[in-house]
Amino acid sequence: MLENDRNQLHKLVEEALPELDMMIGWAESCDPLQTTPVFIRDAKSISKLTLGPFCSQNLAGYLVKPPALDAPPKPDAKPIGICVKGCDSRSLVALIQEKFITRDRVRIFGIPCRGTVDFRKVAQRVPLANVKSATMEGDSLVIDDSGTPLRLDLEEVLARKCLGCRYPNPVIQDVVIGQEAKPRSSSLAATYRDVAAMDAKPLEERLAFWQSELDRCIRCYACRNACPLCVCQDRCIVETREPRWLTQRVGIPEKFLFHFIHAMHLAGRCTGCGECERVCPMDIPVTLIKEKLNKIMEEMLGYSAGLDPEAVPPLLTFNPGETEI
Amino acid sequence: MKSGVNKRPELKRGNLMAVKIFIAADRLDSVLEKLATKIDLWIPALLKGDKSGPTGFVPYEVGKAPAFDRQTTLPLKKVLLPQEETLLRFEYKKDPEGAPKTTIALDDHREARPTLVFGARSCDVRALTTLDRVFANGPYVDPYYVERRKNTFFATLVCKENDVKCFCSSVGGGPADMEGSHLKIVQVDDGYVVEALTAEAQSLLDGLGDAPDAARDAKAAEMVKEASGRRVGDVDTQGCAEAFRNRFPQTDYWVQMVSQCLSCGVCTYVCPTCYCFSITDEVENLKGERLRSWDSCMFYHYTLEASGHNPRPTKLERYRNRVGHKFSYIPEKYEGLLGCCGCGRCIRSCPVSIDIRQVVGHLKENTNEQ
Amino acid sequence: MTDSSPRSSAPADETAATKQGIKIVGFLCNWCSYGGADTAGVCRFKQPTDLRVVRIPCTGRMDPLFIAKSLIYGVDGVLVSGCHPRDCHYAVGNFYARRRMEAFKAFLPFMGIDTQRFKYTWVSASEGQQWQKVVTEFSEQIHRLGPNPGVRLRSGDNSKVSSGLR
Amino acid sequence: MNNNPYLPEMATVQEVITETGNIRTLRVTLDNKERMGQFDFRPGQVGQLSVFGTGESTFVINSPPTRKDYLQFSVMKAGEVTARIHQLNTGDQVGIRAPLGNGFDFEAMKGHDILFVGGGIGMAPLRTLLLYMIDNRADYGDITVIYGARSPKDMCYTYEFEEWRAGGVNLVLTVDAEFPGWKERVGFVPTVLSEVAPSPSNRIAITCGPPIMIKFVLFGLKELGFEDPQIITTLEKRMKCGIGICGRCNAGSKYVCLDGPVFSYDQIRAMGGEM
Repeated sequence: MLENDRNQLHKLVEEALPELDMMIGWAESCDPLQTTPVFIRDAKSISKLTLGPFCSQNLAGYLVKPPALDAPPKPDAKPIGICVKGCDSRSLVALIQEKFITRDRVRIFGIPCRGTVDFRKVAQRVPLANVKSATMEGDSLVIDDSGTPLRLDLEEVLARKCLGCRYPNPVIQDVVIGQEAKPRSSSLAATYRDVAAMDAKPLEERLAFWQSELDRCIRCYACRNACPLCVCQDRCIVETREPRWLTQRVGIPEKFLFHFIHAMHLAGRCTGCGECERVCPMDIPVTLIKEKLNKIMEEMLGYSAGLDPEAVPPLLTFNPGETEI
Repeated sequence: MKSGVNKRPELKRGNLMAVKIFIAADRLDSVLEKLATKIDLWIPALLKGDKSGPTGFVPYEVGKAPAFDRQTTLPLKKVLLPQEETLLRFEYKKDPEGAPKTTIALDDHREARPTLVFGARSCDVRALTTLDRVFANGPYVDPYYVERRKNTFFATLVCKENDVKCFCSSVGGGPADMEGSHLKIVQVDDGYVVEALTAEAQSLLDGLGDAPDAARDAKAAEMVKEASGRRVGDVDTQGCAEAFRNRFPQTDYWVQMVSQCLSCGVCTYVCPTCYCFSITDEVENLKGERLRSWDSCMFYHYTLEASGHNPRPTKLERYRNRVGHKFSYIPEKYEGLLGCCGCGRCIRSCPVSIDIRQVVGHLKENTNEQ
Repeated sequence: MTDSSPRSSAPADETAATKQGIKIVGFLCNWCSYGGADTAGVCRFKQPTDLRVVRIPCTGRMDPLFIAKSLIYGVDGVLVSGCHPRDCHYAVGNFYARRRMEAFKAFLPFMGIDTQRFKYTWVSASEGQQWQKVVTEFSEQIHRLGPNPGVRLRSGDNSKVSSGLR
Repeated sequence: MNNNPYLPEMATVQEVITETGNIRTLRVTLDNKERMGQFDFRPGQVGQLSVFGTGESTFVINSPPTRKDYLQFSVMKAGEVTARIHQLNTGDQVGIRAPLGNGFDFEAMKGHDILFVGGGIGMAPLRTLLLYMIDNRADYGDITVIYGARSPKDMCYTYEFEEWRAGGVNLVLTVDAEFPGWKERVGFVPTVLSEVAPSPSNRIAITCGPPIMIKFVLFGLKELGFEDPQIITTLEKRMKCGIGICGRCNAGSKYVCLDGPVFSYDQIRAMGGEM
């Protein structure tokens, strides 16, 4: 099935490429469990494009963080083709909402998603050093660790964000590749299960949890840079010298404040794509922080980010009538 | 390429009898506990919960289990170059005469305690040859680093298994490379054979155990032999300094190589040879500290000048500089020594799977092929 | 000043509180609450002394991160006060603020910070009495909670806390 | 210097001169009198000026080594540290790490004609060498200085111009546009350079100023027939340690703090493009 989808993608991209400035997709990397983003400008590179559960990166960010030299697009520039999974498409909608990109600038190749693999969960089953190759066979992930293939149920090694996924199918797209995927969740309760579990703990335990998790943060800012909606980029206040919000100290308060800044700046904008958590080299559940804010937005203001290109993010607007929010 | 490697300051390698001990796996904890009474002890350990979590070097505490099974997520450079370090303390003092004038008192005292890192990897220790060049062998000597360096000893594991991202042999090292190490640790079936490589290290082993029996000794020797013969990685780094200079102006090459880059600092923070730092003042009321902290050449603000001008404004220049620093600038300055130890951490931790081996490997290729 | 002041009825607490050195930061809108606090002062209403006032042009300027930073670094309480809804000098600033602060208030405890250390309220320039009430009550609340430990790590061991995540 | 190259020596501000709206000149002396007496440096070498609590920044010592009553630094307000330096008064203490960097090769310049081309604050690094040459006037041939600023109000060291002229310097001054009472030239520095047209034969040109000016001055000098090794400039980069360790001020394998800030144009060409 995956093979068919890949062929379909190659065919569609081949047809579209002459009308595109470039095509952004995924290609295989030196890591069998992770792809690498690829930027295709000529037909002979189309075969590099791949699909499947290892395509974890959210490519939408590259539309506002240029893939190389900072060149503002010319007014007559051709559209950019981009592959998006369900969650990635919501980031794209949010970027359109905030006018970072116009709808006609992108040709969206929608990929219904059955979930992406979290290599850390694979690592719990087999040392990553031993993983020679990984392939999908039906619902199983088959890992070749030097001769004795190991079968893992895909569900067991999915990224945390996928477990409560309500939108596996792109919410905005020009073409769709393959069969529609079934949502894993249809309720707030299922989507925000981890948040609820955290909320159920006593305050002191929550503090202790975040102290111990954030203590590992090395402030490499991968979470920020991988976030498609962290659009301030080089002007981010966690690094500016004036104003100076953060010191260079490695203490817990700095780390807390950094993650507060990241989370608050995404409040009502975060689409829960999970990139921040995926890229964290220290395995900090960074997305969980944003999930809580997303839950607040849904419950308090009835808003889920990245669904309606016309909507205004809730903290960028107001309603005089709401007295008891 | 190896011409300058033996010139590291102050680390003598006297003539010594081969002092070896055997530590049974179940005695490791008590041996570490004993070692910790002699010297400040650091071990590689899990930083989070289960066995697959991120790892790093931490000060030993009783009961803390070392994680010897794989390379640590974070390198050991922080033992010698902490992420945050006080260079000096200052205090504004009011003039006792009552004048509005204040005077400033400076204090740069520091202490380097004897330290042992037990369970380093050869790539990690090899990385220090780069740091030594920069901090100890330049026109200016960095006293903070050098004092710590002289007092730090390394017990290095002979690497049993490498993964697909390791390439230590390509940059002059190898799985059994003991350059710069004081003790050699070989993991055998039921424990560890530890051998002193320097005179100072011998005394550390006193009273920690008996010599290994012949079978274990032979097994250890066999493992070392196997590791020494293993060639890890196949990147051709010959002539990379010149190849880089030729590639430098070819924007297309760099666009192709770094398009995916997110410009985050992961690769630099997990890199054992990345040493670039920032200096900032932190002040509270009348007292403060001048701090040195890790910085990253991948950040926009790293080179941003007060005027607003930035000589490396995009990720292209920044990534190119990182590659150049390791494979061209350092070799040019320091007798051909590469500024990369081949540990593969930057590849392993990169969120978008950028592979520095590819970037370096393609430096020499004909431009037309790109 | 007079015996009717709520705090003078509990002198023992006051001594303890002074020893604790409680610090409360108040972010007050220039057009109303700042004036309200002034009115309270002019009228000589007795007020607790732990409040440090930061004047802001409008609660619309109130970045929730000001509150976050204060509480993270160990300020004991943060009080934000602005114009009543529909009375904003800039027409709508406090409508924006209300949403942001409500969301922030709901978020704080998730990170392990006691939401009782933060309060926002509306006090106009003429409501000196109301200001006295608000600030006294909030101060009492903070004194009951005691000093804010901030977020500094107390134990060095990180491996003991389980994430509970799947 | 002491054995810790990061530890500044304490110094005291003796005088503050307001040069222009955003440039101030500080004259400082080291608190250790003996050290001050022995202090030696080459023109063009730099110092790291510390305001404790704000940070350090690099400035050229623009007084010449032939006049050592004080060390002079001219500071344009641009960022955090420079803003704080502008608040300093006579009697305030600062930290200094100096001398650092390479300086001008004034020995090699002996017997040559000299051309200085400076713009705005860019006159500061030229001043140290200019005064050194005036103090050793016999060692050098013709000395021509072309100094330009946006307006007469943006010109530094105006109070010294007479002394420079008296020292045998052909001083050509220019401002970008007409200004009431201005009697010298009007026009951009590169234009004035081609008007003055000093002969390149046996002459060394030293230029410093805003990047856009340098770009066109280089162009003008090449027009006049100057060869790359005859053209010398000083580079500027963001610096921290000042001693070639912290890694940020490199252009290619050269560190501006350690191998510079003075480079000849052929050296700069060899360093690649990251300027």
